[in-house]
Amino acid sequence: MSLLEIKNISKSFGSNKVLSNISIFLEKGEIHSFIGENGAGKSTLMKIIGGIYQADSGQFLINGKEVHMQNPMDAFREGIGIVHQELSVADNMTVAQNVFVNREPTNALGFIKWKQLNEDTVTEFKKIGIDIKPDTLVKTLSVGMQQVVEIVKVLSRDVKILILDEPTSALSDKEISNLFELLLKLKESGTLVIFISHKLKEIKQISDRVSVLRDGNFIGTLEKDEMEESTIIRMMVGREIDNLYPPKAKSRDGEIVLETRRLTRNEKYLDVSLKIKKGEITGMFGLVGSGRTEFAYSLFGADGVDGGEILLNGRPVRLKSPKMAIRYGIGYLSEDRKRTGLFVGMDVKDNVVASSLDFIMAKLGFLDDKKSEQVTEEYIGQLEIRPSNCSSLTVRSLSGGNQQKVLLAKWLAAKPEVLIVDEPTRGVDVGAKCKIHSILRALADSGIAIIMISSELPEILGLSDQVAVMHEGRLITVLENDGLTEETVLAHAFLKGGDNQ
Amino acid sequence: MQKRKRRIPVSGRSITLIIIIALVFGVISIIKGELFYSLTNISNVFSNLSYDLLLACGMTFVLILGGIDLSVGSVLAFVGIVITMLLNRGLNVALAIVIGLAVAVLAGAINGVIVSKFNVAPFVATLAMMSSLRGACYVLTSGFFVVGLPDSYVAIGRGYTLGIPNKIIISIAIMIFLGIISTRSRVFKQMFYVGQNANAAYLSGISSARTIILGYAMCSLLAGVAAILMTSSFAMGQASFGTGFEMRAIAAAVIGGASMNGGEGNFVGTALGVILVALVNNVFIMFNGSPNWSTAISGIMLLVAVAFDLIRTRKRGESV
Amino acid sequence: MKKLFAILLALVMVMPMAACGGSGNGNAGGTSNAGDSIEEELYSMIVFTKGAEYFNWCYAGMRDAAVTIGSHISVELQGPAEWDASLEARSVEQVLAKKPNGVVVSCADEATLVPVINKAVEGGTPVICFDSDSPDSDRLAYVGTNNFDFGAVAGKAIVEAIGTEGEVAIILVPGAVSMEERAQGCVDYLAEHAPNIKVSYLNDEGDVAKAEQVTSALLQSNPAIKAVFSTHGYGAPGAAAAARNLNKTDDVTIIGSDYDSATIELLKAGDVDGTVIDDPYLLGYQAFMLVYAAAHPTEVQSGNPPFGHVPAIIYGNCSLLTGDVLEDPAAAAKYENPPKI
Amino acid sequence: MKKKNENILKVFSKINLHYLVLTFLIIVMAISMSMHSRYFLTITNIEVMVNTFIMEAIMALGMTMVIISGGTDISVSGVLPFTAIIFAKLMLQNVPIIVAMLVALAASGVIGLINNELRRILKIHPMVVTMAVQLTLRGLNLAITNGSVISGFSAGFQKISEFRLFGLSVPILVYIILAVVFYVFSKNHKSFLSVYFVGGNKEASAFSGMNTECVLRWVFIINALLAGLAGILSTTVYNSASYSFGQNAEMRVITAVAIGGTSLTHGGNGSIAGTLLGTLFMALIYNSFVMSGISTYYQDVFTGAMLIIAVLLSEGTRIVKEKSFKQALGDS
Repeated sequence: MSLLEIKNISKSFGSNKVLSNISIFLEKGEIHSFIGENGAGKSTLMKIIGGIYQADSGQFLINGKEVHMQNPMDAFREGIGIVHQELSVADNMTVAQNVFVNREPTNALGFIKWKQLNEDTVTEFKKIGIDIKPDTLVKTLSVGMQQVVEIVKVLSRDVKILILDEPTSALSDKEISNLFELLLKLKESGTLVIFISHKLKEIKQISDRVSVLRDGNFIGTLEKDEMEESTIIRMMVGREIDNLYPPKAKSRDGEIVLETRRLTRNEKYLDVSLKIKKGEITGMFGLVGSGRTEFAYSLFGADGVDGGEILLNGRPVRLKSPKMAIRYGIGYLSEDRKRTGLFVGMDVKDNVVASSLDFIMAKLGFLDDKKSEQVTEEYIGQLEIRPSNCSSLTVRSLSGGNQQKVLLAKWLAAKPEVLIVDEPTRGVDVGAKCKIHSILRALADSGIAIIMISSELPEILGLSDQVAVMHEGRLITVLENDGLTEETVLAHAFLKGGDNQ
Repeated sequence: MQKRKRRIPVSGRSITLIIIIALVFGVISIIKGELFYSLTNISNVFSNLSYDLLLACGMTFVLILGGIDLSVGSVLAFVGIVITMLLNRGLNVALAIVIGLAVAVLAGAINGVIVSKFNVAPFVATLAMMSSLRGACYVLTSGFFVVGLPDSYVAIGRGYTLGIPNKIIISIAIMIFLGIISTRSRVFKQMFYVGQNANAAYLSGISSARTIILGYAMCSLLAGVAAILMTSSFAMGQASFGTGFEMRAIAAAVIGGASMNGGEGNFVGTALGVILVALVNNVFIMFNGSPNWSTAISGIMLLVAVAFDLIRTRKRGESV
Repeated sequence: MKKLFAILLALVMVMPMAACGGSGNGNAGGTSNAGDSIEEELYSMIVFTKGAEYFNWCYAGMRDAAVTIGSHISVELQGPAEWDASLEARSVEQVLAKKPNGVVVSCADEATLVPVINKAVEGGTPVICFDSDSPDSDRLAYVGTNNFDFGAVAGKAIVEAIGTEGEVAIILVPGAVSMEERAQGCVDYLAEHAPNIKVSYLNDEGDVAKAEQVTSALLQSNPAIKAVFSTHGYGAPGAAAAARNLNKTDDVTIIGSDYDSATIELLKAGDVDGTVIDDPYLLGYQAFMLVYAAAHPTEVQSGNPPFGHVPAIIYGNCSLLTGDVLEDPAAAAKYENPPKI
Repeated sequence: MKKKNENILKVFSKINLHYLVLTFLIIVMAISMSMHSRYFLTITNIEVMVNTFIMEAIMALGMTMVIISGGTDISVSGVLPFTAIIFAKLMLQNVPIIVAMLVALAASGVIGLINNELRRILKIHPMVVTMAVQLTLRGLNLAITNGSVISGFSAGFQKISEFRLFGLSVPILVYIILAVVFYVFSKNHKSFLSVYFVGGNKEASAFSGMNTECVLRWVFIINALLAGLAGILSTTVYNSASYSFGQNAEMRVITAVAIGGTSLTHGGNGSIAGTLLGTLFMALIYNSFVMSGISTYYQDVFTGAMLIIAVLLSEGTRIVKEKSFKQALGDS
């Protein structure tokens, strides 16, 4: 008898059906992955299991007996813990308060026992080999650490069923490997771990079985031995995708567009000297906190510079604001599309033209509506943004992949010479991922210099012509990508990086 | 049909309002007959609205930016007093007006700077401006009316052009101006971006600070214009002018479809909101409602109006 | 950064404190020859809706009366800007903490200030009510206008203007006792002398623009309205504007209250047909004299110490001020140059 | 790691800095006032000073809670007179005082509930909702009293206003108790912690199995209850109840809270301790102006300036942070 049995679960929001008759058996002590394109219904399914949404029909059986979960509290009682895709920590509170939110150790009168609270927190973190000050304010932690807090928060309840919805998207490889060790431990102790990720590699590495969803339907479950990337992808997208990555740049002798000389931002990065060539994609690999995003911010004028200089086409430039950077032909596709990328409440057209308003001006500060209309339609076509008539739909109503495309369109519309893309495919399904990769390559071929920041090594290797490795605020090395292997890059990242400490 | 949607800035809300207003008009005309047909009456209703209209439109700017401006009432009073005092000292009318408007813009800009640069809650920032300026009014006048204004100035508010009260002409002119802005202007567009997501706006090369300051300045500027209309048509400046107007303005704008969370709002809606509120008050008086209740009415009005949002928000809630 | 803030703050704090040097205390300006030996005395006037022109006149009267006594007397005007009885009670309390030699107060409502007035009198600080009374309190005396008579004057004016037929609108702020009494007085007079006249009420929240809105709304919806009586100063200008918009200036008789400069201008322009006035200046003057007397008891034998044979309740009379009176510059002078405060 | 520690220090220093400067200012003011007026430091004046701001002080406690939870409540200035009137009317019906109080309080609690439900159902910013409720209530108060003041209670009732314990009047005693309770709870109690959570990240709190709506409901109810309490106390103090009570009280209250360093921009930031200071500061300002005899016309100007400066101060460290956009994002 399986620990968790999902029986014909269906769910629809208003008119559109997100889940139809999902039925899966999940066993005690296994790590079971779910994979599927964005909008395939993974997260919805998890939210239903977690008691945040209620299914329209169908039932859950835990150890064979049916359970009804009206709210997260019920789910917790059933021993179900869920780590959400979007951060759900309160950053105005301390780590300890977050970990034990709503179940703080209190005395009879509901007054909190701070000492115990903090001690418990420390021990919880010890379990995954991290020591942390329990009274640290969460807002002062890196995104990665915040994610860890989130995970610890769930783990600290003794959960029978642990759901992780893309827990690794913000984590550094080190944190990921810690997490995986932990998951294996939990598995040993008989916990059912449900794991959701877009990274096939991770899934193969960690899971015993993987179930694939497509457009709200259950496609099938694969055992460990039958997990072939190609198979999984076929099941996900319903078609073959041969050759995940587009070909490299034809030539590597484009002239240098952007150059930094000993660029320094105190406490962020130090002495970064880098040459960016026309027509090339420069992959920038580094862990979260390695200073890569901060470096990008400086290049984009969103953050200051304390030392060194930036040369654009040979001429030194002072970039005081993104506005200025855009004028100079620099674009930055930010890593967090919801918070710093898109205007989710406004329609696609408005989002596409957001950073190129200056280009679509008629006269006297008036906008040329027709033109912005054209521009939008053009990119909707070029990037295959779905639905294709979306130019006046709110971005909120699009799927994650399409939102990311809109974000990309925003920057294409700005006609940059240099385009910095930060985690361009985070939380994007395979189909969209390929599309974005080929677009980036196409852009490069059209003569744009692209800097791609990513913590997905395969992506870096697959796409970029030269790889810049950053570690703890230093540019360790820049490698020409001729058949680079993950090992070499990692070696640089850690071994060399290690020396600098 | 997308085209139409873009060309005319009429939201679904506006249509609801038009219907309601039409109904009210109809009912009154049936019950009371002729009244609302006579031109003088209509024009008169509108000329009485001009102050509220201007303030509410100004407020719309700020609400779109995701802010709020409690200081409009005080700005109105203060500008009015500055202008009238200058005129009283025999200053040239045009010059006095220019100075007055400059003061208004300055006040707004200060609000904007405090909000954008120093990241202070708009409520607090403008609350401070509100009490400071109101205090300043009394400091300047110690409560006395400022009178003895030149006829040329008084004519602005009292006079007629082609048989239409100047107040209306000016308000309509401004409304047209705002209409154009709201369809085409880049800066206005940028206000929506900032109101929606300030960080994303910044990273899209929109200087949020400048936009916000501009928005608040616009808001105060319109309050300044209202001050001119008011002081000139009453031929006096007074420290208590515009008390409590800010709430009326916010109410009208919200009724018109502006959202307190920013990124939403349009002038057509706001104008309709103003008209609706005034209309209800008129009806109330028309049927000799007890004056004791008239305050309560506006409150209930606002509640009923925001209740319209229920449907819209429900819609939105689904597309998570 | 932080230092800067601290310094900034300190400055802002200290400046006005430094400026305190009795700037507000309308020190009774006279030459100081009288007051070297005599100790300073402070008398406070406390009002609601501080800043209303009417009370400025009262204060002017008090101040000038103080001058006649000598330069050792200083007076001050205190009170909330809001029409809030509880706030006024608070400012009375605060003033008492300064141990003034006497207090004159116009009460926002007759009940709320009773405790604090009684407390003051117990504590030996004489209290005189003016303009708006608090009869149940231990206040020593009251100087004011009978608001019913005040209203009656308006009623009389209206009947003279429109005869005994037609409808009348009365502008007031509900809850303002003095206004409601004035309205009542007017209604009573009409009921007696012109029973056919129908009366309706308007609430203008004490705001000119609002007054314009409500009046014009009424004038439109009800053409039978022949006259408008505003029970407070701001109503008349609003009503006048409304009439002007509707070109009804000549058909509608507008009677205002008090003689603030705006109303005076409208009187001269003929937009307002008359305004009922009492004499706030005199009220203030008498109130001060009474409170001073109370603070300096005399040997005069009377049934009414310490006021000698001055009655403890004085009603000033009220009259109708019309445009033609103002044509005489001598008469106009007083109204056209309000006292500076 | 080093960077983190610095940030933590920053945050702590921010809190301390704000309170320190505030205390410093209060002292500066007190000293300069006592030098200016010999009556300033008298027992009477201090009692008066407290009395004159006591109602706002009581409401400020609740308002702090509301603002921390990420909302605002404009309606208090309507609730105060509303409750006072109900209470007074009941007293005139010779209803036993306890019953009258409970009924009146219940009424105010209901208003709080209404506020919250409207906010929840209409999904409208609490400010607009409470603004509407305030207008409605003020109108209602006018209508049910016809604008006339309610008074003439039994002699026994008047005793309440004369009651003293250790020379402290009833409102002050009530306030002291409330202040202590709020302070302790805000520091150490689960319930208040959840208010901070909801203000900080509503969704997260919900995911953590917290019933956020329930929390908010109680926040609004408690706030309304305090306003109601203030109304009842006003009635006892002034022996009367009038629709005119509590005009613009919400502005004075919010000002006090904001000066106390509770942020209206970012829910979940602020503290009762700050509000206590802010309240004291405001009381001091109001008193100082009457004491010093400066025309109270300057008072509004001054309060406005102080408000801005205080808030700038509490946001001060943020301004520094603003320079680095990364952290600016963290704040928003």
